Amino acid sequence: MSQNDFLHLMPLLILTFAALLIMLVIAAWRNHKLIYVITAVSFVAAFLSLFELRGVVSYAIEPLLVIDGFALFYIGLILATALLISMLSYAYFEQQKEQKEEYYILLTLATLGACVLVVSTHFASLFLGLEVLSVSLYALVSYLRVRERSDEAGIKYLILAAFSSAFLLFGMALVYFSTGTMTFAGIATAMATLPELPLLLLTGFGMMIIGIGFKLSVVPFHMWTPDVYEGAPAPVTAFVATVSKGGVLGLLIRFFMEVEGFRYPTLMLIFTIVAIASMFAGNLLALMQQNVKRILAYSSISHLGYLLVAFLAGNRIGMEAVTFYLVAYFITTVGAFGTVALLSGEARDAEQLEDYRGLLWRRPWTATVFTAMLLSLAGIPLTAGFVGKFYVLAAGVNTQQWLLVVMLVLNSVIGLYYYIKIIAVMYQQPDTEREPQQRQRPSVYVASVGTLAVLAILLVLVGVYPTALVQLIQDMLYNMPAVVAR
Amino acid sequence: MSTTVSMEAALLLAGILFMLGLISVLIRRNIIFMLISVEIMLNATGLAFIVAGTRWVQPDGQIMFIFILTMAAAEVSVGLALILQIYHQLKTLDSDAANFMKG
Amino acid sequence: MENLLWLIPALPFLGATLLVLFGTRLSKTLAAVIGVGSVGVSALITLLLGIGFLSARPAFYHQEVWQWFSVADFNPSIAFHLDALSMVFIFVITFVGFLIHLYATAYMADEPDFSRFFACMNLFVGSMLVLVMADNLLLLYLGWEGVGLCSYLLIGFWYKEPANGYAARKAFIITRVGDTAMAIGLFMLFQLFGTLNIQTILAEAPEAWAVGSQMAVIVALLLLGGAVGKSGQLPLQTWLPDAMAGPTPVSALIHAATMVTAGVYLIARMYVVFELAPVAQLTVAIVGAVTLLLAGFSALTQYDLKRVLAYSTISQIGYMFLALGVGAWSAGIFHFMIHAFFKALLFLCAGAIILTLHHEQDMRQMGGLRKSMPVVFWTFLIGAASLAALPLITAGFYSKDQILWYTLAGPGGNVWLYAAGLAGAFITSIYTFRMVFMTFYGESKTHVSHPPGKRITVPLIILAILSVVGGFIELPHNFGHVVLFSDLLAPVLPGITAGKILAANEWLFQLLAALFSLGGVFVAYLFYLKSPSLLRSVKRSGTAMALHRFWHTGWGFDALYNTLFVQPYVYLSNINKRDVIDSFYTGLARVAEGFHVMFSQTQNGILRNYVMGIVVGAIMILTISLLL
Amino acid sequence: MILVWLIVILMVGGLLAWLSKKWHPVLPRWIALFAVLADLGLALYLWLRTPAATLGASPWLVRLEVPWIPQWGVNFILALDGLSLLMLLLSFFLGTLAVLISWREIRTKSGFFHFNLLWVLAGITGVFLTMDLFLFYFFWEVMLIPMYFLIGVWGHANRNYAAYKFFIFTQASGLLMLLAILGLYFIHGSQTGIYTFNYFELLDTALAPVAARLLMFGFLAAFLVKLPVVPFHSWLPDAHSEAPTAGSVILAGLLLKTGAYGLLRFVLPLFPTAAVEFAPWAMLLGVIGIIYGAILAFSQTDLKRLVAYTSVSHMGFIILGVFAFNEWALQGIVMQMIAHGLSTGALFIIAGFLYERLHTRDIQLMGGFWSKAPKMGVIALIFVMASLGLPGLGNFIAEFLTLVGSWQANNWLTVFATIGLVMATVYSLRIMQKVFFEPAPMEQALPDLTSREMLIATPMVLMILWLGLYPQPVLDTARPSIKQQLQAYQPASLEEKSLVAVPIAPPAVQVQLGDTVHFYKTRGGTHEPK
Repeated sequence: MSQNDFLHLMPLLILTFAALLIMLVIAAWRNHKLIYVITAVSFVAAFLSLFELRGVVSYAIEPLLVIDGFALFYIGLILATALLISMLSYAYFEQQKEQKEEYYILLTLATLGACVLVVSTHFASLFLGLEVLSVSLYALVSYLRVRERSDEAGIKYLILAAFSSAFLLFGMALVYFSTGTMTFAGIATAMATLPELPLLLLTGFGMMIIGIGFKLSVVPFHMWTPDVYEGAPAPVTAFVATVSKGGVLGLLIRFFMEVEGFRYPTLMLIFTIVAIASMFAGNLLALMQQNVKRILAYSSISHLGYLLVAFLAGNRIGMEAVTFYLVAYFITTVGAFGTVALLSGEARDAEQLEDYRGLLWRRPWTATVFTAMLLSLAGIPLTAGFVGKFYVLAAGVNTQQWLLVVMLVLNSVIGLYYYIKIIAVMYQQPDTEREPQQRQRPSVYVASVGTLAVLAILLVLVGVYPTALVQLIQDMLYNMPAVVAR
Repeated sequence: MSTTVSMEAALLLAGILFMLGLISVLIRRNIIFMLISVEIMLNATGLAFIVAGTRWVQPDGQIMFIFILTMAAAEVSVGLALILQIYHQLKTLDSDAANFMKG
Repeated sequence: MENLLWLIPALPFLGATLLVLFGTRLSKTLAAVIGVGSVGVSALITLLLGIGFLSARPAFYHQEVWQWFSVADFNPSIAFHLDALSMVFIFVITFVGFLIHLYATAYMADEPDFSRFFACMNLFVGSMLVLVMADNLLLLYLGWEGVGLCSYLLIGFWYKEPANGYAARKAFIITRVGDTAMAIGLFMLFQLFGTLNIQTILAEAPEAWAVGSQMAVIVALLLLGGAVGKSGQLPLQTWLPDAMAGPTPVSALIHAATMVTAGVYLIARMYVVFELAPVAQLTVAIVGAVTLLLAGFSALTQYDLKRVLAYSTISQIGYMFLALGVGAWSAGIFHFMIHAFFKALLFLCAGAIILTLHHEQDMRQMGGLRKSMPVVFWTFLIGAASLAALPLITAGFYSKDQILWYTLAGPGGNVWLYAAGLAGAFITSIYTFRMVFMTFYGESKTHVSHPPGKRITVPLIILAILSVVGGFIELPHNFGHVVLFSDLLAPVLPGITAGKILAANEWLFQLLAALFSLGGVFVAYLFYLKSPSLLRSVKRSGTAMALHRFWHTGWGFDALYNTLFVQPYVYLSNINKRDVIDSFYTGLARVAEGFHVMFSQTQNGILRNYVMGIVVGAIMILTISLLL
Repeated sequence: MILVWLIVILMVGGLLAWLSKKWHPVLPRWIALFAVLADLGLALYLWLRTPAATLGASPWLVRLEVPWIPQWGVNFILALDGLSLLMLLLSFFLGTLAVLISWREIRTKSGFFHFNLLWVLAGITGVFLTMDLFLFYFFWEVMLIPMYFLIGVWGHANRNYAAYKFFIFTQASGLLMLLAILGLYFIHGSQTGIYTFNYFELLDTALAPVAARLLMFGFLAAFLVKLPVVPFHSWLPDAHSEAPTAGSVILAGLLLKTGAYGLLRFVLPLFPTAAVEFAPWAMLLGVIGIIYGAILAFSQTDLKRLVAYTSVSHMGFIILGVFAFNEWALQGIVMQMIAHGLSTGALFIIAGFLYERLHTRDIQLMGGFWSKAPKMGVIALIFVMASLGLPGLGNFIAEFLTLVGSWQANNWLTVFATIGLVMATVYSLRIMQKVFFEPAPMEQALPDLTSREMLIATPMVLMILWLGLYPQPVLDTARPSIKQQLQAYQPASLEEKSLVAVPIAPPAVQVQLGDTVHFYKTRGGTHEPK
């Protein structure tokens, strides 16, 4: 490996070293704040190192990885999210009795895995990234061992994830078997030569879709989502909902772009069905749900459905839409779970709808931020969610996928109901008077409230003046050869 | 003397293994057995990779197999740890018992 | 001179505004001064204008106050047009109005809502004046609706009594039905002529339409719809008897003298349209004839003094319609004027009686008032004579005779209409004198409080004089042949000539008419004074009683409309109170919830089911990818 | 720039009002009042500065155009013509009243209340001003959220249900409009290569008949629900009756008008041919609305609900008129928007006064208030009469013009619409009868209007009288923009447009347009005697 390679892999390397460093430090001296600072710094450093790589068109590290604009953008997104989540986690775990420090190792590693996913161009790297992500997630989900729900969530996630990745692997094996290569480019060329896809190859793709679908928690591979979301600690839930999905989605896009999967009606059909099913199942499941974390889980299912609508557009505007929507979705989701984390206590997370009754009256600012997040999820103007949904619709209309578009509209109407339900609860007159707010230590306070403030500002900023973001995304995507091609 | 096995047959074997694992995941209630069955499935995929590798006369298949083994090991370790916890709390290994979260 | 035009309606409006704004704070005297004064002054101005008009004899006075609005060459303005026809009307309105206002100051003296009463009365006078002076139909419509509003407010003046409120609503709604027809007529007129200016329409209509052209007929009938609504003619007459719920001066002014004759004015005003549509004009005549008979019979059976008068009003307006229907335009208007005098007089007398008998209206409780209140008796008698058209001495005779004559001899006339009119005259005198005898003769049954004061008697006397001498300005040409009135109207409304053959022996028919009315008086005398036993014997027979009941309820129109329109509407409205359409949307919500329940079954938290879920998905995907 | 101020003042005012609650509970009210008054002043200034005569040439008084999201061809365009100006005047007038009504009524969270109030107004202002479809949709949605809060937080007993309903109905329809907007955007883009949401450029998009129809229905969905037209009305009675008085006033007075405005501004000029095809059905819907609303209004016992159904009935006239395609009807509609805004607003205000005093909206429990509260009685009488279309009051001009116009287009429907006037009489008089005339079942104290309340009521009375007796200034202001909207319906321009369409549009379009010229002549505004 040349020095140049190291330079281009800087973000990933930083994360790796950070993980090791944290381990060593813990061995020497347990201190939550210190560990947290190290993590945060390393995330920031990794993020900054991206700026060194600005303007890289496409730097391949044969055969496993490639660094291009697309990769940079997604890594940046993932790192930023991870950073915010780590800040939330700090505030969240301050009040837990559990050993806090190892958490950050796992967080860093999981982030690393997600980053690897979006740069990988080879099944091996894909597999490694995915597993690094998953295995550390198992531990993260069940991190609060004393909570039995946490363990239950962990075991469910573990079994199901392993099960699905078995499918993914078998699919890869089949693809490999029938094409004789495991690099995306190779597969693409192999497929280009074929008039139509052989059965084995199709089966292979089908099985891979299962593995990917599980990570994206789309119907019918969604069933783990609510339980894991509910069981995991709020920040981890945020992580599962954002980073892991983001990484996998990035991979999916790259892969499809490389092999031009959009040419194959079979795959398109599968994804269409999956998308519609996800929208409906997600929204309808959330409709009467009383548990906020589960509501958000279900809503995330439907949001992945929306994302697939844009994804299915399969052209540049589609990819832009997906990316943009992903950003909006990240901001919103992290914000929402951040609020949950902020309100959570030592015993249990604030997940019951009742915990939010009259919140506006008790904690106006928190309630306002949460409202903004929910409205963004519902796709109401002045929030990022609106622009995202608009973008997705535009992509859909542009390629005249009327069925999908209409379904999307229908679903976002259904979705309204449960988002408003939460808001309505928050705005009801409180039965209890303003509870005495326990004064948090400033560092914790900054970590949690600061994060939420940043998210809220971003939310509105993107919602009102999306120009900058759109510009950035377009620039980044132009650097991706596959996209420029079409 | 050596008898050559056709690639398809070998792949079929892998497939059958995979199915076995799959089915036993479905029918088992004991979490440990479920874990083991998943491992079987993973190994089946490993086999499939090796078959594919030998078909194209490449080392990649075996490499993947090694990766899978490592990953499986990691998974099992985490898994067993979790199972211990569950057992502490539920005093049983019945996976169906672990359904606090539903709806 | 012309420039004063706007003052005539403006003053009453001003009065109304003042009374509304400061009503609660004004003393009764002051309120009375404003209320009566405003009408009085506009009466003076009317007089001034009238003198000028009669001396100079211009075609008309016209004054545009301001342009109301102007949209795409539709530009009606607030402008007044005063010609002979409207002159007659504003005379009646302002002078009779003034007298009634004066009377009301005494009649309503001990009402708490004194100022509200006069506010409404002024508002009414104003709107009525606008109605008759409007130079375009839209402005006329404004006055038209305005008087409707005032009539509503005044009928329901004693609002504490729900019945009054319902009577008021009934009046407003039923007249509104007519107005709707009229409004549609206006739309058509506008579409055809591109304007609603009355004179323009009258000028252009003959070019636009051949005689009897379908359009003309439709328009004429629609206008007639409006007219019957306001004037309480068939089939929209049912509101007028109930309208007696209002204070008596209101009945006198609005429901006898002025508002109810607005229909007559409208038809006379638009006579060109009706002449172009003979069918419609005949309809007018028939409506008039039928109405005057039906109302007459009903009047026979009423006991409430005011209801008798109400029915008689309906029937007298029937005469006017009859006249208009046969093209005896000026005769119709003449009868309107005379009728305004004597009917106002009768109502005011009735009011005086009711007041002195502590709001007793039932004639069976009256009697023998001849001695206790002589002034009222004599004036009432004059009014009654005029209503019953006793020959030679009364104005009513001349006006009604003229109508009867033209219904037979006029171009549009025929025997049937004449017969109806004659029968009507007979009935009229019967119920009129039935009223007189029951009220003033026989032994008194109710204690009489203080006799009425000056402010009550003076108007009575003036009106009494008018309802005698009023007739002498228009005498048939076989004796006297005074044609002041028809001359006055000649420039506005076409004259009418009787068929030559009949003209020779006109006196014969006059004699006939006289005999009929006198006969009526005699019958009334027979039944109600000479030998009441006769009446009782008649009443014993079942058929008579049934007929009596039938007539008493105004030929059962109320019941009919109730079952035909009111009940269904209320029913319809009540069954759908919760709005069926809404249930559709709530249904959708239910469906969604159903799905929610269904789906949430799958999330049962058991690991193996989740695995199964994945497997199912796998099978689905693989089948798709293998089959397609 | 002044246009931006109109919006900014409200938004900033809202934020200030919200924050100022901390310092003093009365501050929000004053801030809100000043903000709205400032806007009212600006709007009046704009109105008086440009005498109607000068509006002749181009209807646009002020225009502002700033790029916003250039990548999508989204511009921040604000433009003001007579129509918008009138709507703005109405908005700020009613807005001022809304603040005044809430002076005593709203006690909890007054800061947040006024924030919402002002932001609703801001959204509405934006809707009336913007000429960029993206921005239009943006504001269209922006006005909903605060409205939702107004209902949901300060409403009556059943407020949550009402708020949900309102929100979901409007959102659903709005999204359909968004689809239509996008469709138009891409069609125009593919034709001209210019991808833009600019209204003025989208105006000359040549659409194939089918596309035109679909897109029009997309727009109609939003506007018909907002108006509302039966059968999409069922959100309205709940929302109106549950909202606090100020909320009801703004709902009835302004939000419904945005629907009418949308019809005038977008549906008419964008889809002439499709609109002409759809006209008879639309008018039918209007008539059904008039009659259905009237019938339901009659049986209601909840005063606010009753008034709400009367709005349904009155809005029927608007759609009836819009699809008559002639100046009388459109002028009538503009008048209707304003007059109805005032009269219904006033009725809601009176309902509010009664509720403040009696804590009930059930007219069964009211009665005989004429003697107790004569002032209130007179004012109520005036507005009841206005709502039944008594000449001399604004609504009469509106309804008469509308009907005159629609008569040119369709006789029979107009007849039925006119019958609606009788029904209007029936329900209107029922209000007077139940509330003010016949004696109450139980005796309750009812103080007459206070000076503050008179301050609210008097201007409305004056306005409605003014509109009824001398509406010319309003009509003059609206005329140029109405002519603008109608241009597509002058046969000439139809042909000319089709010529423009020749190179880019499929031949079907020209034929279609050609047909509709005759189609239009036979059924449209020409008024030779039939």
